[in-house]
Amino acid sequence: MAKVTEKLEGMDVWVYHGKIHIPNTYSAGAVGSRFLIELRDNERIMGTRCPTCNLVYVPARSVCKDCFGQLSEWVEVSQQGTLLTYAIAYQPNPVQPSPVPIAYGIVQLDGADTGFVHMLGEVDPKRLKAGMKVEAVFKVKEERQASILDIKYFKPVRKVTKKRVVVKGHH
Amino acid sequence: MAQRAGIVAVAQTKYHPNRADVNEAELAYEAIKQVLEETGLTLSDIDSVVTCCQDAWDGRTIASLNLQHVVGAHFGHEFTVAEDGINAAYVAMSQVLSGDHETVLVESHMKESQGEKSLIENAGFDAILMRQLGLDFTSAAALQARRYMDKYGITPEQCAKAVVRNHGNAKNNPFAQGPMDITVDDVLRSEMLVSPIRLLDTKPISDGACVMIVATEEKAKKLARKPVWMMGVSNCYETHYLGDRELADCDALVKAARKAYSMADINDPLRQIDVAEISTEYSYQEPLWMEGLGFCGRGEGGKLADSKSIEMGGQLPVNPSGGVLPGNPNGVAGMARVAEAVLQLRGEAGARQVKGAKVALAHGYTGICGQLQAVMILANV
Amino acid sequence: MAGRVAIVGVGQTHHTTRRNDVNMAEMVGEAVRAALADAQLSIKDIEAFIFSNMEAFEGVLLPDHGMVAEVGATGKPGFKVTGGGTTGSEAVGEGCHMISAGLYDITMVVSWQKHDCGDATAGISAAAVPTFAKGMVTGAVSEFAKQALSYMKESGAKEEHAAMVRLKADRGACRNPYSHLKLGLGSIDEVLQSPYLVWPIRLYDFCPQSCGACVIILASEKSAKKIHKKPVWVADFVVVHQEPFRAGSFGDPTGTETYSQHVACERLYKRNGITNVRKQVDLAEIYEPSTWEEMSLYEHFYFCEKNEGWKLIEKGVTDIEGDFPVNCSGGVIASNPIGATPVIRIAEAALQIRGDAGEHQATRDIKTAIATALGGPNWTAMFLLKRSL
Amino acid sequence: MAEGSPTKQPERPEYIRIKFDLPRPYNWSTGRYLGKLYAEAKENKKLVANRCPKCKEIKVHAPTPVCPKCKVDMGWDWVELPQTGTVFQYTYQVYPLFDPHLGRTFADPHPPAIILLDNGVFLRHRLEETDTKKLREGMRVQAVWEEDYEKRGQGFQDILYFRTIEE
Repeated sequence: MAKVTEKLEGMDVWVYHGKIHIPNTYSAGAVGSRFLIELRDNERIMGTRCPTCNLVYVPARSVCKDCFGQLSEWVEVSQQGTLLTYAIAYQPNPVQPSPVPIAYGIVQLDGADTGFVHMLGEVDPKRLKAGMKVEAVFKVKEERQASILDIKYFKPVRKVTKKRVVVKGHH
Repeated sequence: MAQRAGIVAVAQTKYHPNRADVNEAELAYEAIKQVLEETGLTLSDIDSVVTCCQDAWDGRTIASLNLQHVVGAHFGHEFTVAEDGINAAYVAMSQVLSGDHETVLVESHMKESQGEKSLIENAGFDAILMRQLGLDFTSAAALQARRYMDKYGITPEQCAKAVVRNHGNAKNNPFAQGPMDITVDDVLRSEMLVSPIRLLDTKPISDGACVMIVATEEKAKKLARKPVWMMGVSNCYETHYLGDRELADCDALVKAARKAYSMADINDPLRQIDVAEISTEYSYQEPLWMEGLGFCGRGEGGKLADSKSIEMGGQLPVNPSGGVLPGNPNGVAGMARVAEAVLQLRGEAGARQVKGAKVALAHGYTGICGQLQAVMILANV
Repeated sequence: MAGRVAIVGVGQTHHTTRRNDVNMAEMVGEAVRAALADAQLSIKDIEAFIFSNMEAFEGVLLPDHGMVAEVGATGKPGFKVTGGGTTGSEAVGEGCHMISAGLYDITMVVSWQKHDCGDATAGISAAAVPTFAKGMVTGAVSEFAKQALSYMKESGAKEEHAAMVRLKADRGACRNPYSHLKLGLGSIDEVLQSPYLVWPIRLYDFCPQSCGACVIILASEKSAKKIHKKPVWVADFVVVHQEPFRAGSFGDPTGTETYSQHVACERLYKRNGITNVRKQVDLAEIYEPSTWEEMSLYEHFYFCEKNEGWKLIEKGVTDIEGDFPVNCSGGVIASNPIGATPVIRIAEAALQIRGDAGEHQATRDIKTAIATALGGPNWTAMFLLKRSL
Repeated sequence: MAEGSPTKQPERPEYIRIKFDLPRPYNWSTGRYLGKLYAEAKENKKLVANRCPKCKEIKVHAPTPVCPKCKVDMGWDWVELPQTGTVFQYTYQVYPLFDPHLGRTFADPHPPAIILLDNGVFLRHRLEETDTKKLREGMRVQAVWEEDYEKRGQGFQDILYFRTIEE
């Protein structure tokens, strides 16, 4: 058994090396669940639109940050978008889904008014540039679990889709 | 406001990378003893206590349990708040102005050395949409830094200059953790943590405590050698999801500053404020927050950082203490800015004194990319 | 208080074991909207927010930050209170201070706990730092078990009396649309059949772990009269913290120590000229994590003489139809979203004063009420609410 | 739902829950006051506590720099506590509860008890006797120490439990 208490050199002070280990499970709620299930089942990225502020939130949200309105109008947005900002993490932590370096990015998908926070892949970090076009890469169906990680990452677009997919529907 | 709330005394521990030799209570007590000594008060004279701590960092549910004896809370009135300690000072001010309490002890402590920073910070992100990505405050800050630098053409050199200036100022501050003789080149060549943020663009892990006594105007005049008055204060939340925010423009800070300025009758902050102590855990935040505080226009923070006007002896010296970058724990950093502002206004800031300072600004923030911003204006007349 | 403060709106969610249909922020948002509807205010009218939650239970850092949009706090000032079981009271207190200090005119207290994210017992156990409490961790249950043993021994109360407390709570809970446990219990025997958790605390003697939120809107005297037909005045409040007893956390088996409740009562009752609480106050909503604690709190708050708390239960004095109703809502043993629990006490007391409690409205007219909270190692908060000042 | 909407809402909606199960490590310091107790326990198998200069009350759980009641500095006045006493109150855990420091549910077979030490000081610890029928208030007990020096250094836990003694 590893020593859990350690005496400090030269003084009567002990340090206890322990942990707090309480598993936590968070519910996505109705809106969050529908958003995640769409990723898992249909490889679709969904947003919700605020009719008052005329803003499309992606990922889908239930409340507008500006007007406090409840959002029920679902919108499918394009899987391609514009990279707003990015960062490359070189320090590992136990939560990261893949080894470092990890490139993070905020992507404004075509048809969305907000940025989507995710990872970037299949790209040399040196070639990342704000404004570049990127697109979502999904995990294969068997690996998708209705989580934000069902999208593997966003990668630079080789071929820009001309058609903007925007399907509107009422909840 | 008919009455004013006054700061009677302030104390800080020397900030240190690892105070394993003390627990939270003993750390806080080091600073508490100083304010009691200075004012001649005992813990029994305190009629309300505001403690500021966070369970996730202290590794304890109801973290304030750690220190209720050293703040004298037994059978006393105690409020425990989270966020940065500058908000605790705000709460103390409200208690005094409400007429319910006369003498309030405000305490904030943090032993960052005790926990694992990125794991604790990760728990601050939306669990469904962001936490699983493994983000921590530094990677989020890097997204903000890149966005800000790209949008306004702020350069890594300008950010590095902030680091060099803060470390230089810190040499005059006996409480500073790690003033370093560094150059812009040192910063730009230091290890890359999360691009574009390098090791020297960030503050190190830090342990420390800050304590102050806030009192009614009448009481403050009796107790303090030189009372310092809380003239204006506000704080403000930004929305949480990073993609919903314009990270290059700190709207919450703009709002918080406007409210604090209007309370304190300030319409030209650069001219009317004599010294500013601002919280910057990352170098890019100094130019960005200066924009938010209205010291310059949007996108002009880089130029301001380049100019001499925020150096010691300049028009508005920023962070004579060296600020947060040389090492202050989160949660204490903003309150330490208030403490430093008080020392300036009392003319007791030693080698870091800004001559004749009458009006000071203290700024603190909490959360991801400065999600909750707080601004306080203090004056000695 | 320098400026007078009134409760002008209350709202709560229904409290329950699990809320999969909403995330934490959305759950809290439900209570915000309910309170705004009650006050007939828009979110734009709210000037500052005070958040109350014990983040260790959900394992979230800065939980207030994660719900800014969902509670309508974007671009607004706010504070987060984090102080054990009394957290909610401190938040309401802070909401009052902000107004009476003249800093804001209308504040909103937002309180919640979503216990389906974690484990409340584990969360409470984490209040004991391993350096001095390793291996002695059995959460609040064992501390209340000790309190029950002491109370039993000293007062002569029997397990049947604890069962009567649950029956009273259950009658209230079954009439309260928001309460969590609605057991529909019919007899003392049914309660006594529930298993022990930590002897002598039975499952039915203890509070549940609930998901729920409660929101209170506070306003200055000037605004309150414009906002609500029936503002409820916060006449006074006290918060009193306490070091653990030498031989217990929630009860002193030595029978020699002063309780924070005594100190709180001394301050609150004296300041407000209360010499006989049963005569001068009409109702109480108290924070009773266990059936045994309810009986003992009756005594500590001077609702009766020492060792006679169980007699109030036996005689039905504290029933909804009784002379001095306590916890018509069903109380904490029926619903316990910890961060919100003290706020619910205040909200329920306010509803009783307004006469708006519906099915669980007390039979007698309620003009004055007290609402209490209990936290940490026997910390106490007390609010005195009135229909008119 | 309008036509063309992306998904049909199922009869019983599926709700997603995301689980995190990561222990968070901490380095808790005893500090200097509790550290003194650790040192005496480890080196000398002694149980010590600090005493308030004003009220003379002995602080067992845990030693502090300030007397909570008198609100004065405790100074550095230590007393050794007797290791025998009587069981003042006990309870026992029937249902296992989740232990946040172990990361699993746990029911300590040793009954938690308040022990009145022979100098009148109350100590919270646990009893060796696990047969609840044999427990009674007022029974005499004595501290049983961890005998392995290497394993000591756990503060109060250097005492394993209190053993029933005949006198």
